[in-house]
Amino acid sequence: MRLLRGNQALCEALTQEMTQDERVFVMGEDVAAHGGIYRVTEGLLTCFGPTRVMDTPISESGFVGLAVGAAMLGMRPVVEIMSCGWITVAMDQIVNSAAKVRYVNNGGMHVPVVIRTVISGSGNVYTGQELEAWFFHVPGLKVVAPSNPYDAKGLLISSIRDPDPVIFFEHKSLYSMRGEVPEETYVLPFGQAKVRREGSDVTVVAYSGMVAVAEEAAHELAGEGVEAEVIDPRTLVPFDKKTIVESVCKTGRLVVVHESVRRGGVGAEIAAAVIDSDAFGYLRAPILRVTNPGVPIPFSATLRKIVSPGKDEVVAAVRRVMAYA
Amino acid sequence: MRLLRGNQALCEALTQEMTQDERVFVMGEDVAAHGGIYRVTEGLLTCFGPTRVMDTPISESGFVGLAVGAAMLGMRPVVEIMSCGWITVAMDQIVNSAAKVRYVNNGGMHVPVVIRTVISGSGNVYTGQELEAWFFHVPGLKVVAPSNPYDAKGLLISSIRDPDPVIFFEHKSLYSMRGEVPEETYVLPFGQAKVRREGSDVTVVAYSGMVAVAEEAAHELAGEGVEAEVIDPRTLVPFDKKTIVESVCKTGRLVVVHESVRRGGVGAEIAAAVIDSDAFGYLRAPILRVTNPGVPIPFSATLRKIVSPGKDEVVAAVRRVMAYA
Amino acid sequence: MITSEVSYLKSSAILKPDDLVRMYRLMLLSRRFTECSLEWYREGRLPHGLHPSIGQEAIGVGACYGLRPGDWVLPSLRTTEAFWTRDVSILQQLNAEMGNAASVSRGKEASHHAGYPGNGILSGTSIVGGSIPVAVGAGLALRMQGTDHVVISFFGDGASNRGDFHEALNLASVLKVPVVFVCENNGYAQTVPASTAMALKDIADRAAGYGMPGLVIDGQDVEAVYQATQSAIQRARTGVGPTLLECKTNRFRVHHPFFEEDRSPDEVARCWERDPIEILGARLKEKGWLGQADIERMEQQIRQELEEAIREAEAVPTPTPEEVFTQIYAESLGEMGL
Amino acid sequence: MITSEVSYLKSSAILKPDDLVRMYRLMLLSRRFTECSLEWYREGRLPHGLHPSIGQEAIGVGACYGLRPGDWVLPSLRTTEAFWTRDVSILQQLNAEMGNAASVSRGKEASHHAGYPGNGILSGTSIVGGSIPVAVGAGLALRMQGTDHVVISFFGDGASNRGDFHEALNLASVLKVPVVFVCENNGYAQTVPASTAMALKDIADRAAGYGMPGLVIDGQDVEAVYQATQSAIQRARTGVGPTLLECKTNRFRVHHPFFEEDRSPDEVARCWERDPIEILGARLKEKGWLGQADIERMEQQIRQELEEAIREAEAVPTPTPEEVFTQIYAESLGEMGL
Ligand SMILES: Cc1ncc(C[n+]2csc(CCOP(=O)(O)OP(=O)(O)O)c2C)c(N)n1
Ligand SMILES: Cc1ncc(C[n+]2csc(CCOP(=O)(O)OP(=O)(O)O)c2C)c(N)n1
Ligand SMILES: [Mg+2]
Ligand SMILES: [Mg+2]
Repeated sequence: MRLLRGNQALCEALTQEMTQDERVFVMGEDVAAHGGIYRVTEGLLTCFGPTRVMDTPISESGFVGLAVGAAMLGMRPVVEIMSCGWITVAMDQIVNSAAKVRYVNNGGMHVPVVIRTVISGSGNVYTGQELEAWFFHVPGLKVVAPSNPYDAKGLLISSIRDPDPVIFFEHKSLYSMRGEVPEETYVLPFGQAKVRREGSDVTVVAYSGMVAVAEEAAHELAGEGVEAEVIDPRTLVPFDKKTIVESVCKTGRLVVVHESVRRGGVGAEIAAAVIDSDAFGYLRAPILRVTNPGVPIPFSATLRKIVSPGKDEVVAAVRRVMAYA
Repeated sequence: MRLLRGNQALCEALTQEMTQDERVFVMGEDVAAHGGIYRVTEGLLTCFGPTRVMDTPISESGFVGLAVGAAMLGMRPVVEIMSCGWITVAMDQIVNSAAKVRYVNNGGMHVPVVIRTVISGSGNVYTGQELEAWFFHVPGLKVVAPSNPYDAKGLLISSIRDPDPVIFFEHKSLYSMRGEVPEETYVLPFGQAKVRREGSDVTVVAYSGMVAVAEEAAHELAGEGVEAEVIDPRTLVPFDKKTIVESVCKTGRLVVVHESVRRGGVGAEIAAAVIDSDAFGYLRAPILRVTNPGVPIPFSATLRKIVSPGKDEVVAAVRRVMAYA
Repeated sequence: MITSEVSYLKSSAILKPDDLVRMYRLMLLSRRFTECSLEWYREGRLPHGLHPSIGQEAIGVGACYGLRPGDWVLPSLRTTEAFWTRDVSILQQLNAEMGNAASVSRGKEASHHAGYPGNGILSGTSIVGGSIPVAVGAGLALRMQGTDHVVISFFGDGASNRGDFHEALNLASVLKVPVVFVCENNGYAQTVPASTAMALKDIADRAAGYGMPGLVIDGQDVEAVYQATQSAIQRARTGVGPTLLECKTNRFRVHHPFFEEDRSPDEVARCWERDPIEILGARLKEKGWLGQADIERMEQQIRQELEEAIREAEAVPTPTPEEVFTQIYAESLGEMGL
Repeated sequence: MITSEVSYLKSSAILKPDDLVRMYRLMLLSRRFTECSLEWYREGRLPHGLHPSIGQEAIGVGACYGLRPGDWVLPSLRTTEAFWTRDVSILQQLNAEMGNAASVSRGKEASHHAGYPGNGILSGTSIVGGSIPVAVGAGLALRMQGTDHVVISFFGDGASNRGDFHEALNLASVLKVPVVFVCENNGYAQTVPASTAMALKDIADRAAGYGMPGLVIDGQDVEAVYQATQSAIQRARTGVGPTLLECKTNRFRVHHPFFEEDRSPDEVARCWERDPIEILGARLKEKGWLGQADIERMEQQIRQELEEAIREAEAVPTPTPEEVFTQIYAESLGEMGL
């Protein structure tokens, strides 16, 4: 099958949805004339013209608010916030406008908006922030975090078609990652984890940029005779708890990997949810988390390497749970 | 000893700190002439004048930013955000300005600011939001959540004196709660949990408005012969993990109570941290959480009662863990 | 274009006597509804109370009166009049104030931020100023959908100090969105006077910073509000762009019954010197279009409607407990919500 | 007060020939530093590259030149000149660009947002516009501390569309904070032209919305920038209040070396027609205050300083790994950080 980079897969998703549904439009900084600083909206301006592909001022709160209003009247906006590091300025519109409309109108109005944003664990203390845990905590929002080009395309199309607001996290490494991507339009259902690798010794849950890291670790562990089952939940809300619980019932061990900060991260919820599930009785070791230990992403590359979890940290965590009892 | 309501205790803390340290000043909406809509800043304008007690426009992002800048140059601002429901508009200044200054200056500058905000679990979908989990997730911020007038005064004084930015959560029920409060100035150290009630059967961790609920539940449970140890961490960052882990080692059972949303809440981290601690081997039952199940706070009081956790839910959860194995 | 005095654009929109009488009735209805609501709140018959619009009735009525079906409004927390003028009934709003099972949100949201899609009313949020960009987005949608419909965004003087005001007006202007911004400048944000919150006299002067016309209107004169809004609507409908209308008014009551009044009795009394209902009433009487007897009949009718409505609303049950869990998402997440 | 043409307040601040030569040197230094940094970045000797201020040098130099010790500045991502004018050394900024162990942040932050408390430079954030309120807060502190010091807040045209700009300028004006707002209007925010982002010609016109004077300055003329800033500083120092100065300029290079240039070669060439260094140079030559030989000597000196500095910076080790964990909080939280 055809190989595409992640940014091409996302661009294809946008192009196809904009072609088949004229309610879909795109808004953000540098997305029109420039085609997006990561080239995700390349060519859209030429295809769909300036009324459907709009460059905005630096007004993230404002244009997210605009998207919400447009969505309430039946449009399907896709907005881009260039870095999750400054999604902070749009929190109110996301949490108080987008997330609450359906509820306060008891379904009489709703907000089918997609907010695409970029995470990376690189850059600096600002741009290196990965804040998916905030959105995960807010009823009314769906949270999507693809790990590869195939999922990226299918999940973006599903997100656009979804009737609820979706925060769509794109890891920078996704843009240059190559993968097989069908040409035709396809959707991936929310709440269906993908078992990336089967294994019977330990369950490793990872999402977004950490899936590749977990797979690498699993590969290395296989050489030591440890078979890790690597699961990518793909969407954090809704969350496919069932697949993970079943896996832990089988393996008795769980390691959760995310690049964002440990304290109050999504990994804590995954651990807590597994503890309060059928898997409790099967757990043979503590649940370990491999994450940013709670450090802002420093500018120096030397320092940065210490902060972001890599293959070695995952391998070490798995060895620890394997050594248990 | 003298009884004060929580808002009086907080007001006394502010008055005493403003008296002994002229760098301390207060800023927010309705805090000066009106004395604060919950009367926490009552009388300050008269005592300290308009340069140290300032009413602001509705510009939460702006005045939090001002507070950060003033703190960088040696002032000790205390700002009020009238409801946690719209702290959303100030996230950027809190997370990207306040929380990062120390790190990016390698300690050469820092931000001794206190941001007081109100949580309640009542009101409506907006004002009912309790978002402590967001701040808990951000390195560089300290998070304080007193449960009674005595702690409120001591912790507010400690917060003002602390060299780092503190998000100080005041539960609405605290304002009218009466408790013994010494007249003199005193500080309470951060990171020291308070064992509100000793017990050997189950550990119940609760903070802010839920401590009183947990104590009520413990009282009822005692009648059934179940002795609950109720622990109030008092500060969420830093977090007194040790006291809780030791308690769980003793009881073998843990129930965590918070009024905020379950998914991605602070309770998840507490559960996950205990799992990955010495207590793992002692756990005799799953860790249960009693929380808002993931519902925006509805306007109707009838509906609202279903959402906020109460004594009965805590009792039920304890019974469940007691019944285990 | 900046006007620093009270003035308004001339418009060809003509209000017939009938229209004026109808506007009078809408204002009176709003006044009595608010008074009754406050009373019923004091008596414990309503759970929350509302943000009284008493004294500001001319703004919502004047601005919404000439709207067409298909146009939309997004009221402020105090634009009670937008609801009546767009044909929401007393019963609907009382149900909403109670949060009962017949309320439009089925108890999930209060009356002042209720949305009525059927009446072209968008729901706002409790976050002051946060709804301004949402209103602009609605206008953008209407234009993208090829209609000539417009949106009116209502907000207070205090809201104009929020960053969202700035971003929304700038976006609306640069994108030429069909929206009219109506600022209800009552001189206060809760207890803080506008003079403490900003160093300028006319919020209309902010419009120049977005390349947008800004006009100061006498917010106590419903005809002035109507005429100015009609011109601005015309400008929006024809694709020229948005307008900022600052309606100078006064809040005759305290911000919300939860609050104590900080203003001096004198200051409050001065507000009452320009009651928008009195002003229009006097004009109508002078022209002979409305007599004292007509007004009394109107009063009686309204009183009766209100009493019927509260009785009817009180008979409605509260929503059923299960409903609290619905409409968080399109579908129930069940275990997938964790 | 609004000026819609290029103009500036008259001021008594007199620049002597020496001052002008020093300003020329600061601009030249900034130009060469930036060119070298870009070159070294291409060669892999610097890890990140910077946001080139080439063409905008007159603004930071002119605005900061007359500041006193005890005054503060908060640069934009592009105000490289603020650092030199406030006596930060080339070596310090190269260390910062490298994030090495001698950098002011010890590798935790890059050069363009570095704070140098000793030089009166506050650290900014990557969030465009987010530093404007912080600068106002610094000014507030200076006034509360009883000093007559002032703060200059630098930001771009794009930043003026952020809500924080609005809230900060309003707060500064109503609280009469001693701050000068210097908008570096280079007509672009990354690739988006200001004409796409706002529907007005002069950002200075936004000042009226805060009851603050707003002036348009020729940002290519360092003397004009100096004079206007001096007047505004005077106004701030004496407690009258803040001023918004819009400096019209051009970004001669692409936003950042990560980016591709979207502008036509023609458009970029037109920028170079008004090079601030050439403009001042011509004036100085005409007056006989600076000869071609002086300039060449200056160039050589600067080149030498740069080469020494890069060599020295390259010899500095990277920070030690443990340092990544320090200064997140005043004390290490250890296990209490969870
Ligand atoms: C962002 C935000 N800050 C504060 C509040 C609390 N609050 C509710 S109404 C109000 C005053 C609003 O003033 P204005 O916009 O002038 O409208 P008015 O009440 O005068 O009609 C305030 C401060 C809020 N709801 N949202
Ligand atoms: C809130 C925010 N949105 C977007 C960005 C990405 N960004 C970095 S620089 C920049 C352009 C800034 O334009 P301007 O303020 O005019 O300054 P200039 O770069 O032209 O000097 C943008 C959009 C950001 N850093 N912060
Ligand atoms: Mg007002
Ligand atoms: Mg610019």
